[in-house]
Amino acid sequence: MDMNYSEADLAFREEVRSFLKDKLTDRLKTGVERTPGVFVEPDIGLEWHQILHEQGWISHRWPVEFGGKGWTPMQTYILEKEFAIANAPRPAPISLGLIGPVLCRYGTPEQQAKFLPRIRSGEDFWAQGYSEPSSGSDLASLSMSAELIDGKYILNGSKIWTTHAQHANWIFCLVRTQVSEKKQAGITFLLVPMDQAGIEVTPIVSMSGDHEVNQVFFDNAQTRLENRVGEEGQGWEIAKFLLQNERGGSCFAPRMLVSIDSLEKAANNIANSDGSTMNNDGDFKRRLAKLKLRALALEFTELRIQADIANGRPAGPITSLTKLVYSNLSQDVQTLRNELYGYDGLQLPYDRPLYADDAPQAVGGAAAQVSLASFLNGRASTIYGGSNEVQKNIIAKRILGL
Amino acid sequence: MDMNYSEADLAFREEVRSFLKDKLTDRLKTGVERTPGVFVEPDIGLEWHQILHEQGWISHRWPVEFGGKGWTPMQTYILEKEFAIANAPRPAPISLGLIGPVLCRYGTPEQQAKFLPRIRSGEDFWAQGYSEPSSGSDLASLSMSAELIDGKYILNGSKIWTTHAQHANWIFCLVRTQVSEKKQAGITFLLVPMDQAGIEVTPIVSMSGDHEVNQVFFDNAQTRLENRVGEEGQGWEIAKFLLQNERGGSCFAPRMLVSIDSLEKAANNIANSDGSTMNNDGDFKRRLAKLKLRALALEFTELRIQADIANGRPAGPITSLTKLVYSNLSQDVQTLRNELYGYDGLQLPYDRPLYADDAPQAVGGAAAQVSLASFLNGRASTIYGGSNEVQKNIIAKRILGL
Amino acid sequence: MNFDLSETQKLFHSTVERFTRDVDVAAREKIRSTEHAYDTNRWSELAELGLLAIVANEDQGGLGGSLIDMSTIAEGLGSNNALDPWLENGALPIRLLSKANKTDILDSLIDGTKIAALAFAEPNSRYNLFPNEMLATAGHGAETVVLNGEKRFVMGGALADYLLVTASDNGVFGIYCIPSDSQGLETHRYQLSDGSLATVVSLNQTEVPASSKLAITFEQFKEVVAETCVLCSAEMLGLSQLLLNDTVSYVKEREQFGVSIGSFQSIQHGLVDCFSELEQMRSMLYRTLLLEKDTTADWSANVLGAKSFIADGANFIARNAVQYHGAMGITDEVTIGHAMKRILILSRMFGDAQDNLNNYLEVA
Amino acid sequence: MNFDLSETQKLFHSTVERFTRDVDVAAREKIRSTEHAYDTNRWSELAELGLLAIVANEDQGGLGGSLIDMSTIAEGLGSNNALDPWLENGALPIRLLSKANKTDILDSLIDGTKIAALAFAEPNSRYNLFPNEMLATAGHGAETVVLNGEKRFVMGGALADYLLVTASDNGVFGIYCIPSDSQGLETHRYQLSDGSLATVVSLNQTEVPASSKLAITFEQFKEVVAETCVLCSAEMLGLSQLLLNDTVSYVKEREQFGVSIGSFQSIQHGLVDCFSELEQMRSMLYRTLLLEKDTTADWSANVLGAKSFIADGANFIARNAVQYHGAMGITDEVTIGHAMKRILILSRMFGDAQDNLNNYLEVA
Repeated sequence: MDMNYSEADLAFREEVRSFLKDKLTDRLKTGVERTPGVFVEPDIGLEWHQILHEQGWISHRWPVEFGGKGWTPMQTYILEKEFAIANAPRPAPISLGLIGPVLCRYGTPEQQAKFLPRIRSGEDFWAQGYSEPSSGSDLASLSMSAELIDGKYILNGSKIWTTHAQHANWIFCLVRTQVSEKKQAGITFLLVPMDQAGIEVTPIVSMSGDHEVNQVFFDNAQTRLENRVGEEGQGWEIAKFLLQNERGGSCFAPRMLVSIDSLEKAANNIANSDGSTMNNDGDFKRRLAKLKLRALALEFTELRIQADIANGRPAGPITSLTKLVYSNLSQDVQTLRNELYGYDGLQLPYDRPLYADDAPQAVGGAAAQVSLASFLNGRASTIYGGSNEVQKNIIAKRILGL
Repeated sequence: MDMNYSEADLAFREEVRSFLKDKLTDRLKTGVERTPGVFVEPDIGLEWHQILHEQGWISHRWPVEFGGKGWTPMQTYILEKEFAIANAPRPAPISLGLIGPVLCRYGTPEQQAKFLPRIRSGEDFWAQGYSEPSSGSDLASLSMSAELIDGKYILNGSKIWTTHAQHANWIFCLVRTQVSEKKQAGITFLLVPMDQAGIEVTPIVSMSGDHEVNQVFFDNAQTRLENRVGEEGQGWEIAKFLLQNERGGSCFAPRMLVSIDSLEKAANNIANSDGSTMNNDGDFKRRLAKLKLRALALEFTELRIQADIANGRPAGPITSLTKLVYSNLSQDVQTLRNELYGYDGLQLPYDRPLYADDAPQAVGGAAAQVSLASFLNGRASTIYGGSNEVQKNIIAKRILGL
Repeated sequence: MNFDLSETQKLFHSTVERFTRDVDVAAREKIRSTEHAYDTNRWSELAELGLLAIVANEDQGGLGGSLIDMSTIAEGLGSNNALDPWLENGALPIRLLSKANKTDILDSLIDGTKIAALAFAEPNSRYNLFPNEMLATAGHGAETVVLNGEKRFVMGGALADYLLVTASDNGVFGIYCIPSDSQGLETHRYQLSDGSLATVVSLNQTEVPASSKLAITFEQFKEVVAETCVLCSAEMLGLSQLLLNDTVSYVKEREQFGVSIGSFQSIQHGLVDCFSELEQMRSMLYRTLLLEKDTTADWSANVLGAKSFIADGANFIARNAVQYHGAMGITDEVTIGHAMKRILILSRMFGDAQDNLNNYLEVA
Repeated sequence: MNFDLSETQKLFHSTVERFTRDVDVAAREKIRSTEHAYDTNRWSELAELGLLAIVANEDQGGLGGSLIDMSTIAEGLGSNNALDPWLENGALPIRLLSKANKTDILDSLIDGTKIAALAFAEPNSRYNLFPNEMLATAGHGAETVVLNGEKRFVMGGALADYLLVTASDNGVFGIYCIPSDSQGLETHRYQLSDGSLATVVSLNQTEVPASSKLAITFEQFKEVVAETCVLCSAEMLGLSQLLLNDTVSYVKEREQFGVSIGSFQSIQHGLVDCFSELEQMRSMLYRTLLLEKDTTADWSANVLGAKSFIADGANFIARNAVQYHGAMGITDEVTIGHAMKRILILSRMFGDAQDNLNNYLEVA
């Protein structure tokens, strides 16, 4: 059992740190800090995307032949941890974390040659089309149809909870090409250009006032046959790959720990009812310490998974555990943070972005101003990407054998 | 909405208080305080039983024609509350709370005339025979058989978790007289004398060291036809009546509140690590206050149910709620109490009774000595009388309509 | 022993029910997007229905309702997730002025022609009720007082004609009832989680008549605060009932994997936990309403303990209601989120669950 | 980065496994009912297997094992719910004597011919480690010391040949290694929750040689206590794994309503919560084992934080294991209760979860 950094690891960490010191501007950091949503706005996200692209790091987790860096799990974790500590924006996960790896694995050489460079450069911005109004956790019950006519698929139906679809120029869709006994069969994976008459994007505002997700309606929308990934009916297999990728090899803990530390610092400057400051409040301190212990344990759970991967033992359903632990923990951190801000934590401006010059003035500081919206958005973390209930079903079945 | 005591209520409370002042001896109180089990030992319980019998209160909840008092729900609650405050022993619930009401409702006049007076006088001590090794929550799957031959039922099989069967001279049993499609059918309710060759009682020691429950084996044991309650096949209906009675019209909160207050008092004399006493420990105080709020709420839930009954609205499945709330709360109180005693809370003598002259010397006082055994026995409260899981199923189905 | 509502209380409940039931999420959004985030015609209607008069004493032109009566109204508003600030801009200021017997202004509040807001929260005092930063000093004449300082979280501040400002005059507590257009008064509006507009109020050499100081002690103020906390508890109870009802209905209808999600045992048991909390909250509210006022301080501490308990339960139910609604629960399109956001305000008004519990420790 | 056990550690693990696996509940009860509630032949065997030598340094006749090595042993003992007091009467006293380089007595402890117990807990100090009530004063000669005072919770006190007694000499900390048959020493035996026999020890003018005072500072003592807390954590992890394994097996086998109770979603999800705790506990233990010892005080505080976290998890798992075993879980006939009762001791040894958390606050 050891966890020593090698000389190479330490050198790599220096490289990451000096890169961040050079390139991560105050504007970008402020953009992150004052964004209550799950994802940063494209103006911040894409600027950082470009910088990472220039550095050659944007697609570091991809296979080397498609632009990946081939780093060890430890190096990947070091990068994620340093990025977390520096509060760097997270590049759009739909493009880099979902469709990119799918195309590397299942795409034709033509699809790979066409799309992967445009993802890396930021020229294409992708939305995800899997959930439908009546298929949430039960993804396989999806009903959006695609019919192949004259070398084109004609799409009808709708997708919901599509992140940043209002900014996207491409969307990947799980569609039904065949109605069959087994609902997982007959699902196909298509890439669809957004800029066409048959597609309409309707915003869904969250209770935080954020517009991050949408419903996307397809009314005889089209896409060419060449934009099909895999074969007809192979969609479910690809979807499973994609969703495991969404959960796999996580690196949640470093951001959690940074967030907890920031909470501790904030408490130094927040008055308590007795005239002291909140960092002297025994109950607050104990709650914070318990959250920190949970985050420290999660960090080692993630490192154990990375070590397993490095030793050739695939992660498997244990990634459901990190998702579960992380999502509960993050909600508890957001709760404590919001409670810390007291009355100021009850403000909820609906204007966006909050880092704009004409944004509403914060009451009690910028961190207080985003706190409630972050808390509200954070309620989604136990729902999206497989709800807590679904994760528990997976663990019960696949790990405990129940 | 009002909760004022009437003049009659206040007079009744005085009567109860003066009775307790006169009759509840130190020996009885010590017996209660130093008993970690769920039930008091018969030497304590029966002594108190006699006193209540002489007072005419022993069967106060029964119908008036069988020796009940016909008190209002408020009076009943007053009595239970005063008894709780005084730390009086609880008379054996199997005899008075289970078989007594069953006989009042379903017994023949002969059975009533024979058994009810002997329950009231304490001459008969009853054990309950419903659970079997393979039928816990799923009571209807019971398999102990009874065959009617020449005016006698011949019994074969076993019953488990029979409280104080080692002290009982009668046991009531749910038995299978017919194997039928619907497992609830074919169950019959029999009264069986314990003093016969075909019955063997085997103790089951709990992890606290207490011998409260047993397994009872029936090997061609007998009982006369006249000891059948109701008809053949009516057993399930009677069992449901009996189990509802076990849960109905509860009065858990007063004892809970007394227990919480005693915890608060004990904390005054227990040192904290910093040289102060535990009643100055902020965290302890907050935990205690939260428990107290839960108990105060439970008291009003119980009073609301009593008021509904008084207004002619039967309690129904809401009694599952008080059982659920009480059992969780009582475990949390026992946990806090045991933690309060620190190292002294880790002693676990197996000798009984602890109020005997030759019982082991307590380390850190009598309350510390019983604390862990009480905690361990208390783990059963979320299991017996319908586990938490079963109570939740009942509420989900019958109240929420799920 | 009887926990049923009286006929009058049932009447108030159904009045509130009729008044609030038609404001669905869309109507709510429309009202919230107006200049003051509220339709003052609703306020007039609320006054006409007697829901404001009930708060004041009969000799002050009110209806002299009991705390149980008012609690019935608050619960009714909660159970329809009403957006009307009856609690913070009706009951609370009227109760204060009634206690101080400030009849000149009280009249206009009872008939709904004027609206008042309480400015009590200060930037560096967290939940401490005693004013430390808003200072009152002698004015130019003997008959005036000068106020200086800042208040935050003035609920309904954007609507208010009058502000009731707590201030310290050399350590002596006072509440000053001043017009919201007083000279030297500046406000910054901001949106609260329920969509209402609160204000930050800065007073800079604001000179007001000495008579604007209410005849009310700090102890009396704390008593009104405690009464308001009972109403917060009642409204949270109503909101929690709404959340549970909506969620139970939703899980019965919502199908996944070919069955209603309400058939899953984990969801059933989770909702039973919510139901259990709800019934315990209701019992706690009833207990509080029937609590004898031995001493005001003890009574207040008990009330705050009850609010702490009810706030924890309400937040628990709200978070589960969101969870069981799945992604829909996160949107602004269903009632769930709005109810949760109102609970956040109520549970933190005059102290959060933790702070209220600390107050309760004095009598626990 | 590698979290796998070394070959040596695997060897220790399987040694422990072989040593403990045959002691089932019946065998356990038999041993616990003997005079000392323990079979000292097992202790000799334990010594022969090198499980005691591993604790001491090589230059002291030990094997100089690392904390990871010892943790492997503790976890192995836990995962078989061993009744052997290796932790409290092996690792802890040997570690103390090793740190003090008390080789004369150390030899007899390493080879298992003598057993020692630590007497640290005092009636009025709760979890405070500094002795306040056991006082050391000068004896008749310059070469002796007189001890007066009472200790409780002397784990394995009934077995011990030597007692290591913490005492205060005018506020100066000391540990005195004295024979358990010293003059003026009285003991009262009592049963702990794991069935072992602890003692209350009273010293009344007990005169011992000044040389019986160990060469160890309070800081060094606290360091050994922290190391022991790591071992408590490891044993709790093993016990929790055992509890989860047994419970998962049980719910698969136990049938009710015609199906295995493991098919009920509420039980599945409850066991997933247990599994989740267990994996987080394991991660926390690994983190602790790999933690750099920047300063001893910070390291100790981190260790106590980890123990607090692991203790909470272990108690959580134990209580659920009992619940899912139903009435069987309450009896003394299955492993579940025994494991729970051992966890109660371990989780409270040198402070309960709350007390350990308070220690952690200094570095959190």
